[in-house]
Amino acid sequence: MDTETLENVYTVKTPVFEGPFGILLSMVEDRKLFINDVSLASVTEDYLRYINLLEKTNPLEVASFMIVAATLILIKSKSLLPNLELTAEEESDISNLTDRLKLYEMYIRLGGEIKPIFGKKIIFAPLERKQETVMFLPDNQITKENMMTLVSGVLGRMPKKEFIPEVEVKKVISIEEMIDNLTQRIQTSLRMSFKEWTGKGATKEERVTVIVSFLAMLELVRQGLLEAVQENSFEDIMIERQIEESVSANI
Amino acid sequence: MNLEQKIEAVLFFKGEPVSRKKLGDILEAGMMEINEAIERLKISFEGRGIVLMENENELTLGTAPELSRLFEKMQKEELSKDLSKASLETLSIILYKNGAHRAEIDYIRGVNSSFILRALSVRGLVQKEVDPSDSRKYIYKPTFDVLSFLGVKSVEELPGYRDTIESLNKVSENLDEENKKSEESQSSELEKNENTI
Amino acid sequence: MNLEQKIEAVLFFKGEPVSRKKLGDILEAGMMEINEAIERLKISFEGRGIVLMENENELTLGTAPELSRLFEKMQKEELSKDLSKASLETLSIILYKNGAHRAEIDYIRGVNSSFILRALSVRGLVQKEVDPSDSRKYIYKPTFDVLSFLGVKSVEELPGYRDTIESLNKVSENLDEENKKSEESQSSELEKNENTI
Repeated sequence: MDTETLENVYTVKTPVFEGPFGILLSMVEDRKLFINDVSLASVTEDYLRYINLLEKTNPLEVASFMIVAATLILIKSKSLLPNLELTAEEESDISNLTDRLKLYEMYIRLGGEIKPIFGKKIIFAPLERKQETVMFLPDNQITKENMMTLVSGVLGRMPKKEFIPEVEVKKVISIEEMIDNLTQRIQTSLRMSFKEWTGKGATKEERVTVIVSFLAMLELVRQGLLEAVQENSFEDIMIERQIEESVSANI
Repeated sequence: MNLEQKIEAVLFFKGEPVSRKKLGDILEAGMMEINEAIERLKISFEGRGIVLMENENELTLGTAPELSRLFEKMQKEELSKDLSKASLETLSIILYKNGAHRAEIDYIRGVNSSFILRALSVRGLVQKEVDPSDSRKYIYKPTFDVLSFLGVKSVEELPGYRDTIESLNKVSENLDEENKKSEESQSSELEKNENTI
Repeated sequence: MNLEQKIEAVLFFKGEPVSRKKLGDILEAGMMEINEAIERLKISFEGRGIVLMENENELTLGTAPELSRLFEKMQKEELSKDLSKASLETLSIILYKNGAHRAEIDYIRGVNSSFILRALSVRGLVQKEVDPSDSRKYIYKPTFDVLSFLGVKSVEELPGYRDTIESLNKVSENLDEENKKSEESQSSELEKNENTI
C-alpha cells in the first residue's frame, strides 16, 4: 500500500455542514417568526438564493436542499396565487415540512438546555482499583492468526473517504439557468403554456425541472416581468409577458 | 442482610453498570423482588455522597454531581467538554427519545448523521445496540457517560424532560400519520440516504 | 453538601484506604470537623450494603464480609468466561501497536473501550502505564505473558506486522491531525465570540 491510498482510506471526515432544516430555521428565526406557511413563504426567496450560492461553493450538497426547496415553492406559490388549488399530496408535503421543522426546532431548543450543563456537574465513576495480584488468564482464541485477522478486520471497518455520488451531480439544475431560459423563451413567444415548456413531470428528473421552472416563473412574476394566470385549479398555468398593462389586457 | 443491601454491595463491588437481570442472577432473586428492592434503594440513596444512576435496565454508582470540581482535580485524564451544534442536536434527539434509529435521526435533522454518530460513539456519549424490538435495526442509546457529564442520574432528570416528552410525542405522532399516507415516497427517500453512506 | 457526604464520596471515588489527615487536606477541613463527620458517617452506614472500615486511622469503603463468598464466585465466573470479540479485537490493536492510548483504540474501533480495557487488564493481558512521552496520558501495553503465550519474543514477529503497523500509524496521524483541527476551529470560534462581546 502506498501512503496516498492509506491516507484516503483511514480518514474519518467530520464535515461542518448545516443542512436544509438548519438553514431554513435560522432564516425564520432571524425574522423572529414562528414556523408556519406564512413565515416559510417569506423566507423562500432567501432559501433559494442560498441554494444558488451553495451550487457554486458546494454543488454536492445542493441535492439534499432541493426536496425542501420544492415544498417551499409550493408554499410560496400558494401565497402568490391564492386561487391555486393544491393536491392532497402537496398539502401533506407542506404540513409535513412545517411539522418536521417544528420537531427539529424542539430538539435544537433541548440541545440548548443541555449545552450549559454539559460537563459542569459531572458524576464520576470510582477510580480503577489497584489490583494486588494480577493473574494471567488467557483464552484459546488468542492466537497469532486470530490477532492478525481481528486487527485487519477492525481497520477495514473504519469509514472510508466519501466517494462522489455521480447521479446527484448530474441532475442539479441551476435556478439562474432556468430564469435565463424562461426570459429568453418568453420573448420569442408571447404566450406559452407552463406544461408545454416544462414537460409533463412524469419522471423524477422531470419533476425537478417542473419545480425549478415554476420557481423561476414565480421569480419573474415577482419582478413584474411575467404574469401567471391559472383559470381553474389543476389547469395549466398560462405565462404571459408583461409588456404594458393595456397590451396584456388585450391578449 | 436484605436484598437492597445486597444490591448496593454488588454495585459497589463491580464498580461498573450491572443490569437488573444480572442482579437477579447473582442474588438468586426474581425480577419483581429486584425491582422493588431497587425502588427502596433509590430512596435510601437520597442525600448521600454516592448516587445511584439508572440507564435503561442498568444501574451503577457514582459520586454526587455537586462534587464535580473536586473529583475533576483528583482524576488525571483530561475531559473534553465541548459539543458542536451537530453533536448537540444529535445528542438531544437520542437523549430525549431515549434511543433512536439512525433513520429517525436523519429524518429529524434532515441530513445524514453517520459521521456525527460515529464521533459521539467514539467519545462514549452514545452507543449502538441491536434494537430489541427489531433485530434487523440498530438503535443509538444514551450511555452512562453522557448522563454523568450532564450530572443527571437518569434521562428523566434531563431539563424539561417531562414537559417536552408530551409535545415531542404529539408532533411525532402527527408526522407518523402523515408519513403513513405518503409512505412510498418516504421509503425511497430513506433508501437513498442509506445508499449515500 | 455536608462534610460526611463529601467524605463518603471521596472514599468511594478513591477505592483505597485514605487517612483522616488526607481527607482533611482534600476537603480543606480541620481534623476536628473531619473526626466528627466520620462519627456521623459511621452511624449513617449502619444497615447498608456498603460498609465503612477503619484500620489505623485509614478509612475505606468495602462490602460486608458475609458477601465475600458470593463475590469470589462472581469473580471466578467472570474470569473464566471466554473473551468477547470486542475484547480480542482491542487486544489485537494493542499488540500490533505495542502499546496504544485509549483515544486511539476508541477511534479505530468507533466505540468507547474503557470497560473492555479494564477487563483485559484484570486478566493480565494488557497493562496500563503512564505514557513516557506525555505524563497526563496512559498507554495500554501488551504484557510479557501474552507475548510468550503467542510464542513471540516481540510484536515485530506477529504475522503481517509491517503492513499493519503502517496502517495503524497512519490512523494515529489522522487522529492527531483531527484533534489539532478541532482545537484550531475551537480557538478560532472562541476568538470570534470574544470579538462579538
